[in-house]
Amino acid sequence: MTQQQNLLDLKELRVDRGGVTVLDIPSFSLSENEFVSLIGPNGAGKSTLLLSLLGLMKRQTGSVSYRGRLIDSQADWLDLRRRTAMVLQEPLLFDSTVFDNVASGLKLRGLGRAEIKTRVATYLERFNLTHMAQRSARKLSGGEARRVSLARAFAVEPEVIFFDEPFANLDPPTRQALTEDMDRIIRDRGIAAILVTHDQSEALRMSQRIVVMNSGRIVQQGIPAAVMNHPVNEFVANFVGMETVLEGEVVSNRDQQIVVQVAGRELDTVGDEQPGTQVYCCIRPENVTVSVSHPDARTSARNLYPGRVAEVSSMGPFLKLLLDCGFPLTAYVTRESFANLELSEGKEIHASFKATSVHLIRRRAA
Amino acid sequence: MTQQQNLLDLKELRVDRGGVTVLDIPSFSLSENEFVSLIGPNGAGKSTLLLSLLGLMKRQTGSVSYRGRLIDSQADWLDLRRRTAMVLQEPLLFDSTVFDNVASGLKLRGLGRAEIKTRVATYLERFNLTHMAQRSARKLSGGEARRVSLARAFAVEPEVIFFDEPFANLDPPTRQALTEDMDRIIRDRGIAAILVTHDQSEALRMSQRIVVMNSGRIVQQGIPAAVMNHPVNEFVANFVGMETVLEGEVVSNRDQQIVVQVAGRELDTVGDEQPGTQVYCCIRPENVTVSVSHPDARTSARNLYPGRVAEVSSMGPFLKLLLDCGFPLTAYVTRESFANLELSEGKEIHASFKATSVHLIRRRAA
Amino acid sequence: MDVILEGFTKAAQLLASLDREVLGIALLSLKVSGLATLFSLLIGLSIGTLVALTSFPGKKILVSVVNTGMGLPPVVVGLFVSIMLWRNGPLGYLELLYTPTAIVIAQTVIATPIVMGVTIGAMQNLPANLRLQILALGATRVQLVWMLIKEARLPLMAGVMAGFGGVISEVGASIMVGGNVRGYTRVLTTATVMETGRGNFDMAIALSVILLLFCFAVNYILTYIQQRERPR
Amino acid sequence: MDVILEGFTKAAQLLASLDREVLGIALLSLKVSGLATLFSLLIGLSIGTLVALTSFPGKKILVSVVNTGMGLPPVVVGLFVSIMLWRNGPLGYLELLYTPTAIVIAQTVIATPIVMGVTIGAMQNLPANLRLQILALGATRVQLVWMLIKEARLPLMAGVMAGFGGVISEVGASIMVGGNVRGYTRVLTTATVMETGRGNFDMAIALSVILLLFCFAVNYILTYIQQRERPR
Amino acid sequence: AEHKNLILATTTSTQDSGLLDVLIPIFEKQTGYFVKTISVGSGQAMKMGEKGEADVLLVHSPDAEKKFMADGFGVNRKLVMHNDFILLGPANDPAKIRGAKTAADAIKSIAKANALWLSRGDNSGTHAKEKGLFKAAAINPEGQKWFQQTGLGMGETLNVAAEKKGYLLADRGTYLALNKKAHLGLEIMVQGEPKLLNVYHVIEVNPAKWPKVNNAGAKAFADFMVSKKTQEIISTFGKKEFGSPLFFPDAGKKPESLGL
Ligand SMILES: Nc1ncnc2c1ncn2[C@@H]1O[C@H](COP(=O)(O)OP(=O)(O)OP(=O)(O)O)[C@@H](O)[C@H]1O
Ligand SMILES: Nc1ncnc2c1ncn2[C@@H]1O[C@H](COP(=O)(O)OP(=O)(O)OP(=O)(O)O)[C@@H](O)[C@H]1O
Ligand SMILES: [Mg+2]
Ligand SMILES: [Mg+2]
Repeated sequence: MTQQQNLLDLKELRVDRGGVTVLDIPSFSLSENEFVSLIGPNGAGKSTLLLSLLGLMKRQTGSVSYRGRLIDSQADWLDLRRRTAMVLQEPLLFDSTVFDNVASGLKLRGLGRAEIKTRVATYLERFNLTHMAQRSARKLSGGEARRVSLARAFAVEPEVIFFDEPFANLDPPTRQALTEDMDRIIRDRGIAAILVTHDQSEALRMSQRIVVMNSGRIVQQGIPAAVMNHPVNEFVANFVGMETVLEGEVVSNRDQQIVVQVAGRELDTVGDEQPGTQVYCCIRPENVTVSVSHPDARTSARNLYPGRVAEVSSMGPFLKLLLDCGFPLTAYVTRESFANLELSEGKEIHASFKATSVHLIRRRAA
Repeated sequence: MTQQQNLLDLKELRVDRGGVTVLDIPSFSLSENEFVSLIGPNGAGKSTLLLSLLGLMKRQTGSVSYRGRLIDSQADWLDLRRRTAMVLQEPLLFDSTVFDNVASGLKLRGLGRAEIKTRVATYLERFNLTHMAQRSARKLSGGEARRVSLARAFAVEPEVIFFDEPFANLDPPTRQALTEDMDRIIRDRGIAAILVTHDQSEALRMSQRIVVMNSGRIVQQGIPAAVMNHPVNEFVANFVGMETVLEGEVVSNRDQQIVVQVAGRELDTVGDEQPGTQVYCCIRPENVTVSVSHPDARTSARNLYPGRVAEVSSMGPFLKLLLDCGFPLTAYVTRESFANLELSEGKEIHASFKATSVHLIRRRAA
Repeated sequence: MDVILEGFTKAAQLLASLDREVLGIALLSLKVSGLATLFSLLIGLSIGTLVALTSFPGKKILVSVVNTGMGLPPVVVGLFVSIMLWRNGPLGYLELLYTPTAIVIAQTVIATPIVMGVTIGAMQNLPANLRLQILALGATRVQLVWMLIKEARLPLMAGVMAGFGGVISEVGASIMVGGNVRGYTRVLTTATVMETGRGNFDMAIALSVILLLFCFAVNYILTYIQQRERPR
Repeated sequence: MDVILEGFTKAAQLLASLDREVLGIALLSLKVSGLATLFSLLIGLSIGTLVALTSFPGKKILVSVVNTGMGLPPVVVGLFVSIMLWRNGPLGYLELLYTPTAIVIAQTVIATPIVMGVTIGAMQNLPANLRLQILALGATRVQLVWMLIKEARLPLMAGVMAGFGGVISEVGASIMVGGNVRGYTRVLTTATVMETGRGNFDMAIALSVILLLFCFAVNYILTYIQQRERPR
Repeated sequence: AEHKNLILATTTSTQDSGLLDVLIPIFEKQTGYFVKTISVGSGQAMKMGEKGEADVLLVHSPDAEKKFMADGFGVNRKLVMHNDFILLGPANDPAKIRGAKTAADAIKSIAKANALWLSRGDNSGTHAKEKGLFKAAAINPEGQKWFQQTGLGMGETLNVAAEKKGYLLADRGTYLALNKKAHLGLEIMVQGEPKLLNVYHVIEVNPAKWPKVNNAGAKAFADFMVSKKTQEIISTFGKKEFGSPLFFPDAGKKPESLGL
């Protein structure tokens, strides 16, 4: 990645608060069209980082460039903020109607009345808020307020969008519908985005890159597969959990029976993805069955790969096996099974998992 | 359940707001020691219900009794509020230090300085806030604020506790640790609780009863297994997802290899639970493998039950089988598998799933 | 007590008969105090918001000074402004003393710290991140101030009314810099004082009833406008 | 301009020499206005909070009336209170006219609407659910009011200062009900007016400088206490 | 206590001159009364007397006083002292009245020249006197452009006149006091005419009308004011500061003897 490709560049950021350095980030950048997820424990500095990117935090040092141009005046910041949108951690609605709230960013940009009206209508509709347009924003339920704050951000149709835990307080169906809808908008418009989230499946589902923060620093970043499968240290390993994430490409789709090519092998799964789609295949370790001989019985476990045990480690009440089947695969087995099957490092095995155990996540070419 | 057993009784509640009935609940009650989860879409009236139970909402009709005594004066409400604690949906901290915030409930109850000090210290410790005791509550990160609001509620050591989405904004490890810690406190002290949550696994994990709300009404309530396995209507079915939840009792635990007795059969799983513990066994349909003959190969799928297909229905890209193995079990299979295995309603099959696929949830006798 | 009753009767009479002189006095009061409030709003709201939002050394002292300014005795303001405007004073060449303009100046000086002090308090009480949210929405500085003012409109309304109430009811400065010249700089309060001095208590009460009615009307209109903007 | 300079010099002299009479006048001002502010606080904060928290028909009108009360001209208040306290008035038997108590009463009447109006505004601007959270924590009505006041302390402080500033600097009511009796009811403002009438502008300025110093000191102490309670 | 408090309603001029600051402590010491001096306009002072809200009056508005007595509100009106009014004007004297024989003549010239006249218009003793002078000059100034009413006290009206360069009637004491500090730029145009005398009377409020009135105290104060010692103090008051006394004691004299 050369400098020119970057949409947003942050350099040498340091933020001190109450005598403590709460953020220390030598460099961070966001590319055109990129979707980045920011994860990390409470107090890691995620919100502070987002705010810093729009110059909303007093900082000790640090510079931001947008499309290669250094932001160095109030006017530049204003320009940047007008091309972007941010959903803060609390909804922070204005004390007026839902309509006015969604319109606020547009009004600030001096749009005409008629245009504001149609735009707001569009986004109210999209966030299922039309019926409460004239309600006071102070009288909404938690989830409704959240939706208004999202609609307010999208209504300005930004080039980049920053979300700070936008889906907290949303019920699962709404959350599902909204993430899909937003994902579509973001892809369609070619919006770049940074999402702060505590939900890893959300991070995986939506992002091309995951950034893990801790104590004000970036401890690891990379494509989801890299972060999930190869945590750089104990902290990240414990924090991200241990799903296997495989990169692949859909090669066929017959009646939603999908075949994905992963490292030269084929994986059976189900889904809507069309051939040619780049995807992640996620497989939970507890769903991988290990057999020492080729299982003869016809089972519904459609994926069966010969391989060998690469590594064994203890994981609470059971054991964690790192399998090498041409691609890495993690499996949990009980100690009893481990003994019965006479497993050990280097042992040849067959790993199987059901097609329905594979979660597909679309990904864009990085 | 006779009237006397109920800790809290709500009758004929109706709440109107802005000319709309937002809550209409003929009756609702909470028993001694009971943990109830309240789930439902945004705007269902969950927060309003919680607030109504403490007389914090203007209502059209409705009465509350505590331990069989009707609350009918300001003094009664005050007394009730002093025996209970509530964590509202927003943290709503006071503009002073973290210490003062956690102490606030105790100060309101007129406790002595020394006692306040030790109690607050205990709960700061418990919620991992000790190091920020003297920080201004206005300067906390989202998750930190959330923890302070929880500590503030627990510090009063209530008889009943109401939580409104208390874990939003918490990172997964903290969330995990806190739920476990809180669960312990609640069990140890015999506290009754109502939890509003959008996280079903949380609801399952913690509660003895699940109440599903929609549009201001209670649409279903019952033990988690009943709600999860037998949704009363389309709405609940779509809302709760479809995990199989089985009631059982741990009969042995050897080195964390657990055997649970479910409807006369034995299930192998892993965990810490001691024999005699009442548990739920949760099995995701995608983790159940269906075979038409007895699988001969030695696999790590330790649970194998003969049974038959009771019902087949379509479920997006795959098919949903309701199996009867002496206990109900749901499985997803691809259409291809379904054809290959020549499955049909009534067909004899073997259902298998791994010991690590069974999630155990402790439950108290109802 | 009879005096009070007489006063009300008189007020009703004056209002009913649309007494030209009283009407002129009342309108002048409204105009002068309205203008002064407007100027104090422009100064007080903008500077107050700025002070509330920025942090700088000496802020605490500045806030104390502003709050102290709320206690500026009108007489003192009148005295200072007089001295400035005296023919031989630094601004004497403007020939403003004993004109309505002079009253507006003095009243602006009185009302500004009130509006500013209340503004600072109200702004500091808004959620800290609200400012960031507004900026993130792409607000310019001016728009930021405007939106924050809208958010804090309830306490600010009270502040504006305190300012307006303070100046329309004050008498010390109006007398000193205005001179209570009949038909020119006589406002409701100076007329009230004069009538009191003449021993015409009923007339004094009548004038103050009219003053209060004015205040109430202004207030009610402001409240109404504000409530209309805001959904129930 | 010289006059102003002379005034400051005189003020310094008076303060330095601890002039007994001036000291007495200043202390009386402080005592009277302090008491009046205290009473207005008790009334204004509690009733204001109550009005802000409850909803009832006519609330909008009541709020307008309170806000109008901010524009109560001190002269008018003085007149009304005088009429009440007149020997032959309804409260004449109390024999309070021309006593410091009478000034306290009149000033309380002046300051109460200011404190109440600002309180209503500040309370209505707090997050709506904060009240519920406090009640849920087991607060009695009184504790609720107290906690809300603590939360809204920044705008309330400004309101209190506006009230205190309003009464310590007002002159119309103090003269009418106090009578400016030397050594008994003469306060800083009435003394200032008197000295102005006597043409002793330097003395008048000196007195007002002292008045402002007082205001500033009171204010600074309040700000300091408030800031100390509150962590940075 | 009921009988120890004495309410004295008086005009601002006596208070502002500082005379009462000298006399009252002496009276209080002598009699043990606590005097509450309420200095207001003559109109208000008289009104307070009418309503029984004052015990004793010290005022200078002879015509109004006569009516007050005639209506039975007061008893024992006693002449105390006088000073005088002067007709002031700007140094350039646009109406050319300097040296006019009588105030009435001067007023005629002012009216003819349409030169600005400032009137207190506050029903004070000074205002009453001014009205008398206009009447004598047979001029009705009401509504005239050159005639402006301030409705203010003497000091303030002097200030206004100085700024606006107008003519006005003022009492000598206030003029001297103000001119010393502020250099008003106003000069004495007409003075010394008997008509311009400013006469102060002390009046006890009629206890028959208002039983709550402290008549004993009022009597004592009236007696004190006309006592020899007090009259002596009056005759010397202000000599040191202004070079001439501000008031001339008249106790026991007949009003006619002053040429009224
Ligand atoms: N004035 C201050 N003094 C000390 N620490 C501060 C101050 N202000 C903020 N902090 C700390 O800065 C850290 C970073 O806060 P930030 O809000 O960025 O965290 P976050 O990663 O968004 O956490 P969360 O997931 O809880 O929202 C927090 O630990 C916070 O307590
Ligand atoms: N003044 C009002 N006018 C109309 N509807 C109102 C008013 N106040 C509240 N409501 C509605 O009452 C419903 C119940 O709100 P409540 O906060 O109890 O929902 P909830 O179940 O807690 O939702 P969430 O999961 O989003 O927190 C919401 O739809 C809300 O919009
Ligand atoms: Mg955060
Ligand atoms: Mg809610």
